[in-house]
Order: sequence, then structure tokens, then C-alpha cells
Amino acid sequence: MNKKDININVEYLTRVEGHGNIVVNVEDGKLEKCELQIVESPRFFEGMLVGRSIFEAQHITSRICGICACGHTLASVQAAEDAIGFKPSIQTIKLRKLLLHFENLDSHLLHIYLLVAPDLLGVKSFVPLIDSHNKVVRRALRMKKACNDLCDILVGRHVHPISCIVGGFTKLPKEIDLDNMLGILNGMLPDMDATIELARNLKFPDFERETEYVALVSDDKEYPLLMGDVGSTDGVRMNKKDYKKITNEFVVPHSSAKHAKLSRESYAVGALARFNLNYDKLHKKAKEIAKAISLKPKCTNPYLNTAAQLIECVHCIEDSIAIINDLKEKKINQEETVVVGLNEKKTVKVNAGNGVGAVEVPRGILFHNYEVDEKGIIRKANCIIPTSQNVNNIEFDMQKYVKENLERSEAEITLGLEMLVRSYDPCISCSAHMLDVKFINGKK
Amino acid sequence: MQIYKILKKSNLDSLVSILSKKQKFMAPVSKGLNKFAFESVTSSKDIALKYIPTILAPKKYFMPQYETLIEYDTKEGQNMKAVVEYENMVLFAVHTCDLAGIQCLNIVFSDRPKDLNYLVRKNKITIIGLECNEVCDEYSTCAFMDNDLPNGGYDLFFTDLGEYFIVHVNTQMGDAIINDTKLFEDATVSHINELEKLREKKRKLFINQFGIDRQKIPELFDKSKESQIWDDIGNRCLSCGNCTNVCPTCYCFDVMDVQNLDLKTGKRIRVWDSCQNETFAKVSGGESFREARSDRKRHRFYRKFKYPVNRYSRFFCTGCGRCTRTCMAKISLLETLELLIKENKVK
Amino acid sequence: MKKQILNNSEYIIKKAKVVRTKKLTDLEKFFEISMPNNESLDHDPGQFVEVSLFGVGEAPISIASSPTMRNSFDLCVRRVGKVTSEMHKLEQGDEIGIRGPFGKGFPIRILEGNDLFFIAGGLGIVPLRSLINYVIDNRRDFGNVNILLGCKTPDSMLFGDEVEIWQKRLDVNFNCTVDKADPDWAGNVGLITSLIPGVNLDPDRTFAIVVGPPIMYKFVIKELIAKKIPERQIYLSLERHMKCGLGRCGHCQIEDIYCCQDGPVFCYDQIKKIRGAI
Amino acid sequence: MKRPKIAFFDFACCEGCQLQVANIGEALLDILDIADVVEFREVMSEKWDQSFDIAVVEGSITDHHAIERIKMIRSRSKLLIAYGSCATIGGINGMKNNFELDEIRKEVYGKDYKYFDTIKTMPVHHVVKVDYFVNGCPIYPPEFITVLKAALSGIPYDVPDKSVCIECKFNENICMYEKGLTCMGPITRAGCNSWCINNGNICYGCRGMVSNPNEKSAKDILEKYKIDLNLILNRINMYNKCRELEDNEQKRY
Ligand SMILES: Cc1cc2nc3c(=O)[nH]c(=O)nc-3n(C[C@H](O)[C@H](O)[C@H](O)COP(=O)(O)OP(=O)(O)OC[C@H]3O[C@@H](n4cnc5c(N)ncnc54)[C@H](O)[C@@H]3O)c2cc1C
Ligand code: SF4
Ligand code: SF4
Ligand code: SF4
Repeated sequence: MNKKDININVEYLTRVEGHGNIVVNVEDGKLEKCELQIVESPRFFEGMLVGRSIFEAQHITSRICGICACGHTLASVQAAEDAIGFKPSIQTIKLRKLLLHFENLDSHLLHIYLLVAPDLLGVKSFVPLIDSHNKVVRRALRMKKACNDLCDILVGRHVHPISCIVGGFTKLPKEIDLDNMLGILNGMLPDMDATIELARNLKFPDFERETEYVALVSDDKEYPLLMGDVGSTDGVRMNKKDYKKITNEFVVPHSSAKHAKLSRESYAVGALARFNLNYDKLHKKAKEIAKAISLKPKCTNPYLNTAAQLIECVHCIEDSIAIINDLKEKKINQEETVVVGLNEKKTVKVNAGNGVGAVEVPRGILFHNYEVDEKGIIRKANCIIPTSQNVNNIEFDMQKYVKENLERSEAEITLGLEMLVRSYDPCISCSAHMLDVKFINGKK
Repeated sequence: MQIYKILKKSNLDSLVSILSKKQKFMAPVSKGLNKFAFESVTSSKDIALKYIPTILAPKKYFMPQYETLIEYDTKEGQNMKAVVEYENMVLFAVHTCDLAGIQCLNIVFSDRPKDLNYLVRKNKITIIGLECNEVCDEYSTCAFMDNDLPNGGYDLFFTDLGEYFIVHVNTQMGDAIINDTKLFEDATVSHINELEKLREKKRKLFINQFGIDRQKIPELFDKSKESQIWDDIGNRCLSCGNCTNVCPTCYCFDVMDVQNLDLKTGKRIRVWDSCQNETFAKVSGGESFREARSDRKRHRFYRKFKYPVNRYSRFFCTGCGRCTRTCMAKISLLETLELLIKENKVK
Repeated sequence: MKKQILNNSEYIIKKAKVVRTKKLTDLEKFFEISMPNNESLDHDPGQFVEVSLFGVGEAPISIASSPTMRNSFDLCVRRVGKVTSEMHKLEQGDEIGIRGPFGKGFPIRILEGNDLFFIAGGLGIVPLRSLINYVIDNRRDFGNVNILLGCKTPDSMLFGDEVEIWQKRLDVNFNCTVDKADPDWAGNVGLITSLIPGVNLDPDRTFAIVVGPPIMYKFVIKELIAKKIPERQIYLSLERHMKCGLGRCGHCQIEDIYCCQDGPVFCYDQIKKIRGAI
Repeated sequence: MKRPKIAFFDFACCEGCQLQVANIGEALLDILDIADVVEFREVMSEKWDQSFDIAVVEGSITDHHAIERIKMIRSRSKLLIAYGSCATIGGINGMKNNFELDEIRKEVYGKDYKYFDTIKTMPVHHVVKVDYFVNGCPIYPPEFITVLKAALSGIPYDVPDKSVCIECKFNENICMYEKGLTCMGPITRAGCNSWCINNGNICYGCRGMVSNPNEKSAKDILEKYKIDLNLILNRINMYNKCRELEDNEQKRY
């Protein structure tokens, strides 16, 4: 084996949401250190929630992350309703599923185009692509805009949705809004085809590491995103209320994100985990695409998370169209519009309780947990973000990757590691904030 | 000679559908919680025939919230063209107080130098009034302001008499609707008697709550410049500007430029402004000429009851009650006037 | 939405050219402007124009030159915000938009044949320069002329060379003061009001013309009245926030008068009872 | 004209405002037509070590490292735009200032809390001079574009100093107070086109307070709604907590 020293020190890893560093230190061909440091300044959301009204939880926790704002909103609302003992209506649930689809679609597209594609096309960012692949950039921006417009119609805006709150929606789509959403979704189909075409031609690195995949699972036919139990490829199945037994969080000094593990040293969540666990329930068009790009469960190449995202995009569009058609048929009941505010008028009945929300957001399963008193004041809050669950797994991937690629140059390893981390689409804003690769000098 | 026609209620929908095909047809619609707004409709079932003053007065069609005055292009110097954006429309079911409001605006914008943007737009709007058979609510002071009965300012005027509307034809534009739609019949004496009866009944319903004659108001305000009442309501006021925005006769505005992304072209627009905003009368030296909230509140009342009387011989309060309904600090026009009357012992 | 072109809109600007600029102080810049075809602006001293720069906005600016200057006119602009900052970037040959002149200027016909007492504080010299230069150009039509000038510091004084000329003229009595002197300053130090008692004048035939920052008026007028100048012989120019210049936007309204049309020049007698005017 | 160089930076925040910029869609390319974006970490790997014309900064200052970084950015940039509530008024991060810092650190990180450096949340202008402010959580893209244009043409931009109610009325919404809810609109700065109320929710006050709010009257009105005064104060503080620093410890730049 090659007995060289490697010091990688990537500060402020770019093209991820949030701030992180990668630090690798190889001495005499021996891997001494390989860390994904989350150096985001902590923002103390859980602490800030204490003493506030449960009706503000969604507004505040949405601000954990602008990229997954709709995801946080949905998890928060679910946890809050669970805590106070409120049951949402069927119409509300359908609309929330729709919102979750829009969120996943939007985030996946952003990740595929702006964050991953530049690596695979061998450029630094989408900016040089404006000249070299102008059509691709325009398509990306167009699709991104379409997702935005969808969210604008449904919840007022994509970043920090307005109308989705505890109890339901403060504004419900009208007939014309449903039509407009359908129009946008159908309009996206050709661009989606072109996206698949593009992805088909991209080369993902060969790399495998067997690990445990965790995602929501359910007994019905629906690809579970908003509701279900928590399951894993190692055969675990638990109620979401037991989320702490799944995440087993621990703090490490080099990261402001907490780490997690379940049946083995680490586990992974996200599009690939969902794909591995729930492949059968994907929309048939999505399955066709999976076949076409020969992605099969259980896939253990983390780089292919991006491919799983692509497949989910197809699923989201198709299922959204189905949901909207169903809503059109059943007609939106505008009477269900909720007026809540701080619950001044006690429109929502509040019981003391402890509630958990578990929602499959773009990067994996997101847990929110609130304990409220009988007045609806939050006494304790906890949020476990997909990226924090993944960080541990990413570090194990990184170690294996470095060991297998020691003969390569530092620059090549750095790029490989950056791409590896990026393929998880880590959202460090969520987990705290920040990602940076640092190859520490080994001769200290 | 007065021309009256009859429109059977059953023909209302045909009227709406014929007129709404040719141009925009705006009518009051319900927004829930006893709130209404003028919106575009295509069928009579969307119209709230019984409504209390809409959130915004119909002035929004005569001088829109945002209105383009000039389109410019500075690629080669200060090139521009002055434009007016308008829409042909029928404004349906305008209450008498709002007709008075439109008349006030007409006076202001026809005053020299004439405001062409307003006047062009106004000429594209056909106004169909609708009589109030009952007082809207406790905030209305239309009887005091003499706006409970029609006093011109419309093309057609509808009065709901149960099975049918009796329609007063006031202008050629109104006449054209009668002729084009062929939905109206001639009114007979008995119809006109019915109308008289309704008006007679209204005289008992629509009463002056203040016990003084309207003509005493200017005198009242002459005496009230330094009243403590302005401080009292000033202390409560949030300067949110709701009262001026909803007022049918407030027309203060700001002018500003909106650039396009190319930084070369764009438009100069005028936007509703409010004398209740703290910065409204601030100058570059730092002085604000109505810095105290009480001064701003006083200004608003005087702009309704005193200054326009000097300038245009007309009150600029129509009695619609919107400012009182909208104020979350519960500053009431009616109460304020009552207090002023009491304080000054005007009879 | 339909659109129609308006050829007579009051908002149409005339394209004018910057003929000459000069930096007066750190804050003030001087502009000489010519209208299309060197047309005369035909203004009265005391009137103002709306200066327009598309993409930025409009600002009311007093005309600083005498109407006796026919082919062009002067402006003097203090940099305080959007339009004024952008104006400071203008150089010779640049194009700007002009609307106006607007408002009522100084009543020259009434002033003719009488003694004049000019009092200018700070930027107030700008509109007064128009009248003073007019009076000097038509010197025979007027009686005695007194000029009092006040500014913050010696280097904030505007039109220094012209002031020197006024100072040297034998048919004009000139005096000035600064709030804060610098070592080179040999003149008066103190508020402008302190100079008024010393001015020699015949109150019956003197018209006082006062322009300055809002807080100056109250004190100056008190001194003038102490000198027995009748209220109807005191004229002043008021500054208010303005948007349209057409007596509509409401910003410049003081009770029932619109500063942009009924003013900016008012007779003290006419506005003394108006709340918030002074 | 030389194409101006723009760089985007973020501090403690949710990065939603960057995303709002990315969300502008194809119109973004128009901006790239008149200016060079030289740094934008979330979507670009390029780094620019020289000076630039406009720094666009998102997020609050919450630790010592951030203070150093923002000072460095300021020294390299001709103009600085603070965008998003976190940067302009402290925003949601300011809620942290409600607590003793050690207490909140323990609450979130348990016994290992000392690893996590933190100071009181500050908006950017508490540390360095800010030339332009774009309020909002998230920013309202049309306003961002207006400010960017102002910055590119070198003219000032004044954040509207009137209430959200103004725009709310322009949009003819039913007032939340008439629905029996308390709304921050009356004391919050306009400029978002009353986004939240248009969508049926109340205003949370994300754009910061008007410069001279009638706080007493606002509290009187809110109190009439018979909800716990603490909740109301919390609501007012949600975005505006950092205002306190201005009166007490810190001075505005
Ligand atoms: C009749 C009249 C004559 C004037 N003559 C001169 C002159 O000769 N030279 C000169 O330098 N200035 C003059 N001014 C003042 C000048 O109009 C303002 O300084 C200018 O409008 C500010 O515009 P801005 O876009 O630069 O400032 P903005 O960026 O719009 O605002 C900066 C500050 O100026 C205030 N302001 C805005 N618009 C006006 C306005 N129309 N009037 C007064 N304050 C305003 C704002 O409230 C704010 O406090 C005059 C004003 C009036 C009313
Ligand atoms: S609506 Fe009420 S609170 Fe608002 S400005 Fe008017 S009087 Fe003041
Ligand atoms: S809903 Fe809120 S913002 Fe709108 S008018 Fe009412 S108080 Fe103002
Ligand atoms: S309505 Fe209020 S909370 Fe909503 S965006 Fe505007 S200022 Fe922010």
C-alpha cells in the first residue's frame, strides 16, 4: 500500500445548504481522521420554542431551514396536532400530501440541477453552465419556478409557507387554483422527460457500502411520505412515538449537529432509503424510469441517492396530478378554511399532551416532538433532522472511500468526498448549519 | 323629464350576462363575515344585492391603488410617453353614499389642471346605482350627510321594489343599456307611486343622529381646532392608514418610479398614500409638519368637514361609515362628531 | 387592461439639458439648465420646477436665477436623497426632465417702488437669488435694498462670488452672519435674528422677504414686527413635501391651502392664522 | 461601464432568502446580464478573494467567528446589502436573547453545551455599516430586485415606514381583528404586499416595527383579546427582540 500523507481541509463546503467542513488526515497511509464537521452556528430552536404557544411552533420551526420549510411545517403541524389531540380532516390531509410532493419535487430538482449536475458535467457551478449548457440552466430555472408557483398557489409561498397551520389551511385553493396547479404540473412533464434524459447520460462514481436504510413504512398501497411507522432494511419497525429509540442521538465535539445510530454503527435516510424500502409502492411511471436507469432495491451506492431523487420526482408529479384530480372531483369544501392565529377564539380545542410528527422530507425522515400543557404552551421541544441522522453514515462512507482511493491525488479524493457528501443533499442549515472539508495537517 | 323603467328581478341575470360579455362587470360580492367587495362577476347569483359598504370604496376603479402615469426609456436620454391604463366596465349596485364619493373625486380631478388619467378612466365606467332600502348599520351617517337619497352621479339607478327594480335613467350611457339589452319595460304611475312610498318610509328610517343641522359643521370645526379630542384619539391611533384607504373620498397619493430589470426602462406610477403615515409631510431638513398623531387625526377630519367646504363647497364625508368599521383602535367618526358637538354646545 | 397615450398629461416632462455645473460645497451643486430650443422658462422669482430623472423620481427645486436670464435657468441642489443624489452625478450635456414652473412667486408688481429687506437662512438664498438678481437687474424700479444672509459655517455659504458683488455694490446694504465661525472668518457670529434690530429701514415702505429653514420664520417674524413692519408687508416661502406640484397629492397641504399652487410664496398676513404654517 | 461584482454570504439563518433569490427563476439571468455574481456558496463552488462592489448578506451574527467574518466582508465590499429579517433586525434568531445563553445551550446540547460558542444575536448593522436593508422573512423578491437595482445605480433605498395594514387594505382583505384575531400588521413595516394576510394568516411582524409605533395603543388593543399578555409580548418579540439591544448595550451603526 501506498504510504503517503494526505491532508484535506475543505473549509466551507459549497453547494450544500449550510456550512460544513470535511477534514481528512492520512499519515503514512493510515487513516487517522475523517470527519464531516458541522460548524454551523447553533441556533437553539428547541430552546426558543419553550414557553411559546403551540400555534406558533410551525411558524418558528419553518425558519429552521428555508430549503425544507414546507417539510418542517408539515412535521411541526403533525406533531402539534398529535400533542393537543386534534384530528385533521381528510381534505386537509390530501392537501398536505400535495404540499409534501411539491416540497420533495422542488428540493430534488434544485439538488439535481444546481448542486449535483455541475460536478457530473465537470464544472464548478451552474454559472459556467449558463454559457455551456444554456438550455439546461433555463430548464432548471423553469422547473424550479414551476415548483415555486405550485407552492405559491397552495400555501402562499415555498419558503416559509403561509397557509398551512395547526388545524388545517387558512386559505383553500379555489377551483381555478386547482386547474392552474394541474396546468403547471402537466407543463412540467416534457421538462421532466428531458431531465431523465440528462440523468441517463451522467456517470455516477462506483462505490458501495452496505448500511442500514431507514424510512417511513406502511401497510397500505401508498408510497408513505406523510404518515406511517418507521422501518429499516435491518427489519426494525416502530411507532413514530418511539423515535428516540431509532435515532439514539449523541453529541460529538467536531460538529454542532448531533449524530445518530440504530441497529449498527450508522444508518441512512433519504430518497435512496425510501426507494430501498418502498420501491413497490412507487407510481408505475416512476418504476419504469428506475428500470430504464437500472436502479434496483436494495442499492448501496450512496452516489445514487441522486438517481433515487429523480425517480421520486416522477412519482411526485404523477401522484400530485392524481390528488388534484381527486380534489376536483370531490370539490374543495371552503367551509374548512381555518381562522386560528394564537387560537384567541379557541377554535381549536387544546389538551395537554406529547406529540410526534414524522414526515419524509426531501433528505429523509424528519421528527418533531412537542410537549404542551393544557393552555397550549410548549414545555419541551425536540427536532431531529434527516441530515443529522445521515452525518454519521456519511463519515463511515467517507472513511471507506478514502481507504479505497488512497492511491489517487489529493484533489481527486477531495472532489470524490465533496461529491459523496453532496449526494446526500445534506441540509446543514437544518442540522445546525455548515459543511467544509478540512484535510488537517497530519504532522502536528 | 324623468324617465323611469322597470327591470323584473328574473331578468337581472340576463342583464348581468349580456353586459359582462361586452365589458367587465363589477358588483358587490360577499367575502364572508358581513364583509363585501366590488369584484368582477358574470352571473347575478354572485352579486350581494343586500350589502353594507364594501371594504374598499369604488374609488379603486377610478384611481387604482397603483396606476401608471408614464412609461419611460432612458437608453438614449429621458424618453417617455404619458399613458392611462383603463378598462371599460359597468359598476353595478353602487350605493348613494358611494355615488357621492365618486362625485367628490370628479370635482377634485376635474379641477384645473385637469387630471386626464382620472377623467379618461372615468369616462369608460358606466355607473348603475342601487338604492339602500334600510340603513346599513350603526356606523352609517349618510342621512346626516344628505346622501341617503340619490342625487345624480349615475347612469342608471335601481331601486329594489320586491319583484322588480324601478330604474331611473339619467344619461345617454344609461339609455344605451336600456335600448341594447331590451330587458326593461316602461314604468307606470303605480310603479312610481311604489317608489314614492318607499322613499316616504325611508324618511323615518334614515335619521340624523346628531340633532344638529349639517350646515353647522363648518362652524363647529372652526371652534374645534385646539380641542382635547384630537389628543385623545391621537393617543389611540396606530397610524395604520386603514381609515384613509377605505375612505371613498381620500385621494392623496405618492408618485414613484418602478424600474425594469434592465435598469433603463420602467414606469412612473402613482400609489395611494395616507396623511396618517408619519412620513407623509416630512421634508428633507427633517421637519415633519404633522408629527403628532393628534395633528394627523385632526387633519383627516378637517379634510372631510372643513377644507373641502372652503374649496369645493362640499363635504367630503359621505356618511358611509367605513373608517369607523375598519379602525381597530375603534376610533369612531360618529362618536368624535358627537363629542365635538357636545364640547362646543352647537345647536 | 387597455392603454391610451395621453398627449396633454400634466405629468409629461420637457427634456432639458445641463449646460453647466459647479460644485458649490460638499452638499450643494449648481446647475445651469436650458429648455429645448433654448426656450425661456418664463418664471417668476420664487417659483419652482419639478426635476425628473426617470428610474429615480422627481423633486421640486426652486429656480435660482432671475427671469431676466432668458435662455437658461439655474438650480442649486442639496444632496439629501434619491433624486438629489442622482442629480449630483449629472454633468454638462446630460439630459433631465423638467415640469413647471409651478406655484406663486414673489409679487413683483407689489414690491416695485418700495424698499426691500431680504433675509435668507441656509438654502433659502436659492429662491431669493432669483429675486435679488431680478431687483439688481431692474434696480431703478425699487427703493432701498437690504440683504441679510445667515448660514451655519463660512464654508457652507453658497454663491460666494455673487455675494461678494452684492456686498460691494453701493446701492445694496449687505450683512451676513454664521452660526459657527472658522479662524478666517472676520464677520458676525450668531443667529440671523440678532442682526435685524440693527438694520436701518422705514417700516412703512419696506417689504421684508424671508426664506429659510422652517424654524427660522417664527423668530425672524417676531423681530420684523418689533421693527414695526406691517404683517401684510412680510413675504415668505414655505417648504413642504411635494409630489405632484398640481395641488392634488396632498403632501404639501397646510389646512386648506396647497403650498405647491397657492404658494410656496405667501404673505404673512395671509397665513399667520393657519395652524401649522409657521 | 464595468460590470459590478456581487457576492452573496450567509450567517446564522435558514438560507431561505438565498433560495428566494434562486426562486426568481429565469429573471435571474437578467440580473446576471448586468452584473457578475462572483460568490454564492449555496449554489456555486467558485470563490472570489478580491474585493467586490456589492456584498449581499443574509443571517444574524451569533458567534465570535461571525463578527470577524462580517468585518472582513465589509472591508472587501463597496456596498453592503443586509437581506432577510435575520440580517436586518435579528429576526427569529433574536428569540434566543429571551434566555440566559448558558441555559439555552444546556437545553439543546445537554452537558456538552460548552462546545458551542454563542453570543447574543445581533443584526448585521450592529457590527458593521449596512447600506441597504431588505426586510422580511423571507424577503419579498420584488423588493429585493428594487433594492438591488437601487444599489447597482447607486441611489438610496428607504424601507417603507408605514404599516402592513396599508397594503392589506390595498388587497381588500378582511381585517384579522374583525375575525377576532390579533395581527402585527398595524405596527409592522409595509413592503411585502401583506403577503401573509392575503393567504389567510395573520402578520407575524417579520419586517420589523415601523419607526415610531404606537406601542401603548397596540398593546391596549391586543390586550382586549383576553389572551395571556405573555403570549402577546412573545409575539411582538418574535422578530423584534434585538430592538432592545439598540436602546441598551449596542449602538446602531
Ligand atoms: C417648493 C420647494 C422648493 C425647493 N427648492 C429646493 C432647492 O432649490 N434646492 C434643493 O436642494 N432642495 C429644494 N427643495 C427640497 C427638495 O425638493 C427635496 O430635498 C427633494 O425633493 C428630496 O428628494 P430626494 O429624492 O433627493 O429625497 P428622498 O430620497 O425622496 O427623501 C429624502 C428626504 O427628503 C424628504 N422629501 C422627499 N420629497 C420631498 C419633497 N418633495 N420636498 C421636501 N422634502 C422631501 C423625505 O421625506 C426624506 O426625509 C425644495 C422643496 C420645495 C417643496
Ligand atoms: S384606521 Fe384607526 S388606527 Fe388606523 S390610522 Fe385610521 S384612525 Fe388610526
Ligand atoms: S389584517 Fe392585520 S395587516 Fe390587515 S388591516 Fe388588519 S391588522 Fe392590518
Ligand atoms: S404579512 Fe407580516 S409576517 Fe407576513 S411577510 Fe408581511 S410583514 Fe412578514
